[in-house]
Amino acid sequence: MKLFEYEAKSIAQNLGINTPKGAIASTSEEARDIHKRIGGEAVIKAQVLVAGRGKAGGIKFASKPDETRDRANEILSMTIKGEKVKKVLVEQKASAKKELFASIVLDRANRCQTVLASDQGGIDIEDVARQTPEKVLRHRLDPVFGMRSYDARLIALKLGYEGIQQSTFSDFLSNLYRLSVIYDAELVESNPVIESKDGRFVAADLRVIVDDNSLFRHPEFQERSKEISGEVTALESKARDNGLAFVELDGDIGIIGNGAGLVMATLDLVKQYGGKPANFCDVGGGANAEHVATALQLIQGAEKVRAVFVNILAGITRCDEVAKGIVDVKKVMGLKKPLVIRMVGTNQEEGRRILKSAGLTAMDKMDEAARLAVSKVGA
Amino acid sequence: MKLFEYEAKSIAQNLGINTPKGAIASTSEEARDIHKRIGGEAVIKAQVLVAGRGKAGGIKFASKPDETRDRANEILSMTIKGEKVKKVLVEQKASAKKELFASIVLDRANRCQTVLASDQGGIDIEDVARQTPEKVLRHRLDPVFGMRSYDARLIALKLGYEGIQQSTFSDFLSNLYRLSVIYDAELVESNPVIESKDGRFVAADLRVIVDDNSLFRHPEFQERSKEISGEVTALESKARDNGLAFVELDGDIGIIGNGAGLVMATLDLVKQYGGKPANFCDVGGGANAEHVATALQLIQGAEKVRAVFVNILAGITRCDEVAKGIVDVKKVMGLKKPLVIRMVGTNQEEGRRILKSAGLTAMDKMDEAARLAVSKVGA
Amino acid sequence: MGKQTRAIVQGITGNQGSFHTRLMLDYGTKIAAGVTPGKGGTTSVGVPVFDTVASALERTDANASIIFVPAPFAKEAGMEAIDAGLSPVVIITEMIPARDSMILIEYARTRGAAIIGPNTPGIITVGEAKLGIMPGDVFKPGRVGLASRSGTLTYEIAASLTHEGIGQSTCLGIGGDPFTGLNFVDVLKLFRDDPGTDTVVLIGEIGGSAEEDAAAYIRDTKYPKRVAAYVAGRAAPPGKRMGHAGAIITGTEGTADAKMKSLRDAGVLVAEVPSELPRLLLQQVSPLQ
Amino acid sequence: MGKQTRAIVQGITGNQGSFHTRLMLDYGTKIAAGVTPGKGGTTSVGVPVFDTVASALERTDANASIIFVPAPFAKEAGMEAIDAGLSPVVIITEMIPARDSMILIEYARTRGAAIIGPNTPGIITVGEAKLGIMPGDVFKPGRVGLASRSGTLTYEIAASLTHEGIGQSTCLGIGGDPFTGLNFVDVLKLFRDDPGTDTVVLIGEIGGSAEEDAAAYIRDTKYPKRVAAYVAGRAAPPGKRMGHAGAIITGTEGTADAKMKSLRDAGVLVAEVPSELPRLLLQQVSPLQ
Repeated sequence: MKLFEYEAKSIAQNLGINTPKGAIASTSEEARDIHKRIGGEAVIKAQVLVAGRGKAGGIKFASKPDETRDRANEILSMTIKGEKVKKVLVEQKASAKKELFASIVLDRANRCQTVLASDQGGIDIEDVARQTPEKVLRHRLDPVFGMRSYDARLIALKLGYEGIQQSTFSDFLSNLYRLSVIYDAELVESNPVIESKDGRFVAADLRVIVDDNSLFRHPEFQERSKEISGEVTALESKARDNGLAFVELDGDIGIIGNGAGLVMATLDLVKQYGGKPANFCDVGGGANAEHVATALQLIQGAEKVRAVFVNILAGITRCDEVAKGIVDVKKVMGLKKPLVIRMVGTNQEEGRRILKSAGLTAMDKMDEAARLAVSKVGA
Repeated sequence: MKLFEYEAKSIAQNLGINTPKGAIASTSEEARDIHKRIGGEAVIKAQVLVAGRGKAGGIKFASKPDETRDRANEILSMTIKGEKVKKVLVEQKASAKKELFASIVLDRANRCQTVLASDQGGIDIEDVARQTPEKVLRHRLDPVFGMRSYDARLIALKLGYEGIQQSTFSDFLSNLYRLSVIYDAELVESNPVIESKDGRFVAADLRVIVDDNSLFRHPEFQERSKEISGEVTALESKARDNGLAFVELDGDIGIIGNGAGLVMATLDLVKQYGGKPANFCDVGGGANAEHVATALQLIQGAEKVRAVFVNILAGITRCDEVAKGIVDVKKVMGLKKPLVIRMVGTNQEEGRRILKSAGLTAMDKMDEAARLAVSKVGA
Repeated sequence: MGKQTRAIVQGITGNQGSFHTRLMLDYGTKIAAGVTPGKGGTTSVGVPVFDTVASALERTDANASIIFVPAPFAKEAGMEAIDAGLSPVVIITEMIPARDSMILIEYARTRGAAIIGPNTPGIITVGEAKLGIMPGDVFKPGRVGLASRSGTLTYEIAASLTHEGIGQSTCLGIGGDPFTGLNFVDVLKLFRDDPGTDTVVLIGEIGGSAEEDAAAYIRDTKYPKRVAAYVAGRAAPPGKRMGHAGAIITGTEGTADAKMKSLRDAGVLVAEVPSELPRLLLQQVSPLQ
Repeated sequence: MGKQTRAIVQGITGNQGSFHTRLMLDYGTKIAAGVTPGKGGTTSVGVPVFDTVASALERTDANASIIFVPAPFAKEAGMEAIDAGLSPVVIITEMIPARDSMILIEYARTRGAAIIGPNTPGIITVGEAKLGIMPGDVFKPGRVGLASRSGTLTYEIAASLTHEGIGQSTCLGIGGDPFTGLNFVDVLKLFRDDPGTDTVVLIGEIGGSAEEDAAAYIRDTKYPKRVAAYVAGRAAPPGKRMGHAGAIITGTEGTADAKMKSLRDAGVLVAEVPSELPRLLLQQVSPLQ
């Protein structure tokens, strides 16, 4: 679950991490008042969960409160990559002696957390990593003992810090690490970290992604994860509420399958044969009729969908349940889009009998079924 | 640092550990009011840090509030093993289905924490351990990962608990363990743990000893450790405030030395030659003149001391500093008791010169010096 | 893993636990005991149930574990199995917090235990025993070792191999999570030393670098057995989790195309679609290198 | 430990650290570098100072560490030395919380590093090198290995041996705390395999069971070298800490008398007073067993 910048910063402040002076505003008037209160030059930042708000014009500067009101007004009327801007963060623009980059990520290959840090902050760190990999320092953390003060200090040292600044920056890193532990963050990233002229380190921007699987031990986020849908489309949100693993795509062939790998392979096949998948939808292992029916209803209900391809390899899942789900939809609301079914495995005969009784048939091979589904949209 | 029972229970309650209904009283009237409030039969317990209050009459029962007042009055006028009773804990007497014993100790031999548990609670567990060692279950905890739920559950199982009671008791143990971690306790012991008729586990008594070396990270105890002197004698308290490792003993030969092992050996030698040490006093490594002077002043000032034996093997410590300290005391307040000095090692010549200038001499061998010191008290 | 395996089922009394214990027994797997806290003394699917792994091992003899307990308890269940000396420990449970898996995997590593999963369909020694939730009937004994990051896709591919007459030795899921106990490199090492395996099939997917690491290992060690692979997720957009916690392209890292290229460059036979795998194996009978 | 030892001094810029670094250098010890956070780039007693152990090792070559840092930072200092592959790690610092020592000792154990201490005077290979705070001049080269739970008492006894013409091979303090990295059994094992040591002297004290464990080890393994011992604290009352955190009789456990009896029963020559030790060794020239 991605946190909004202002949420991440609020958490960070409580852990003793410096952030720029500022506050969150839902209206342009609030934004103006905040600027009045904090003084100096202000930066107004769209609070969205999608990446790339800067390029999209979601970050603006203003030297006077009235100007801040106008800029906030502009940003609050924006939609960035499909996400409506509802709030802006108004902050004092920090004067930087230096801009750095610091993040703590899950390091899959090494099965630990790894710190990435660079003194080339404020710009796209992936570009830096690609063009000048030696500018991005990587430091692995012990999976059990985490970041010790000497880990943090060594990173600070390699970024060129000595004496008191070495301690100050390593304390800053240690606090980012504590944040990652306390909030089960799969990513904590500050870009830029600003070294101010008086030697403080300030998280001018802060991204935090909380591990979805840890939400059971973070009751403070459970409600929030349902409320805020900026990260997902309306259809995704609805599907996920119904227990489906669902990702909306921009094609026209709706896909339903069981098992993440199988569904991914189904998308690949459809694409291979020239089709465009409208979604990824995994009904999961052991899905029952109701599950399948919900998925089918949702997908055939989407306007852009012009055909639906159901691909089931039944193991724990049973073909008869899948068939029942499909037939239920047919009976209750009718099949609104051309439907191709591939269904093999557990209780295959019973499943096919149920389909047949409703005038439907299932195919054996996913390749052939995929080809047929693509042909339904005339590709 | 030993906690008083009521302090330990207050901490425990915050961690979700059941303790009997009750409160702390400094006067007999308060004790009566508490009994009124909690109802039932009451137990009135002297709050002292010394062991053995039960046998000394520091625990009494009462069925009516007025009776509680009288019993509290009696206990509040007691001195148990030299410790004045200042407070009593008034608690509802719990009705027990069963009494158990549970403790978490530092296991020096195995370099970990170990749980000791028994279903023979409420009595002297050392007696149980001696007479029926099989009745005391020992379960080692991983030094890094501590008590996992399966550790606690296995202990509960071995104590004969099944189903829901197994979970309830293992939760109780887990909370005791959490207490030991949060408060750096070298001992957490509940004896008895009462299993009530409705199946709850209640810490009817609770002893907690906090690791003195951890006090720097427990600011809540730092003041307390200075305030409460119940555990130490007035002389000990004074000596420790002056940075001396000091233990008062019941003999008449005051001992000053450098290094815990050397001082212990000095006591042993004095005893070997028929003398009785009045104290253990380690001025520590690198002690300066002032340190030595303080120790000598304190010890010769104690009424029971009839001779003082200073035993210094100078390594980091310097003989000249030691000599200066002794000579200072002689000059300022005079030497009030016969003094035997053994002093060898770093700057030995300079030290002896300083002593000689004040009419004092030092011996070479600790055996001979010990024998001489013993002869000074006519033993 | 095989006839000598005697497993403990942790979480045996749950729906999944009891259902799959029955199927594992049906397949011929030896199940020594089940463990469910608080249910000691009962039986489930005819298997005696204990409160803890340690107490189970006082009464029975086991050397492996399969875990079905809910995600919040999975880390400790894994530690419990490792403390008892069981290996492999197969963790079927999905949605375990990444931090828990990370710590558990380190715990296993430092204690010399093998973890398969989490979020795995398990492992099957075809025709002998299975510790997992895969349907036994899609497999047939043979000489292809198969390792996968996904469940159903594994069955799909195993079924297609079986259909073409290509049998399997051992098939296992390494797990769909970001952190897994065994990765492809570990599995390649195991298959290298397995006299029953001639060919290794890897079924990868987007996210992470398990496939790239496998490719580097194959290239650097001049891997002595034939390797074929399929990587799912060419149609997946970046930044989106495709069902598995681990199936996500972050930035420009972890794309299917990059993985396929790495594998091809290492001499691996890479299928464009799942159904191409058996064809590749039938065309290329002898080891590549 | 010896001529091949090249040590890092952690906490070199403190009073104790710089003072004893000078004395160690004077004794002939090779000190590769010092480490004090924030003081990198300076020198102390002529030794180059670095901010971290890792950065010190990029520029110098060392294989051991001695730690003088304050108690609150000692656990991490120890881990830092261990992570850098240094062993032994001698921890002079006293008053470290028991929990910190417990975790650090486990950390060392699982990573194969040896910790001497905490709260130890250190270790000296007589005539060659010392990593510690003991006065070098009380020792003289010879064939007695000495291990102790205390500092000054060690010097006292070493001096009395030296005075009687009995030289020492290696002398070390295992530390006065409840948890120590090496215990007497570990030290007995090291001395058993040391061709330069004929006789082992153990200097114990009240508290814990290190002496009883040593006695059991000597008895059970029919220890091949002569062992003598002194145990301090016969005059100590129960329940009181005698200076050292570890020197406390709890209940009826850890008394000097019980320890002396255990050792005697195992065939160890036990002295009643420190000065008896050299006499015992002079009387009993040949190994006991």
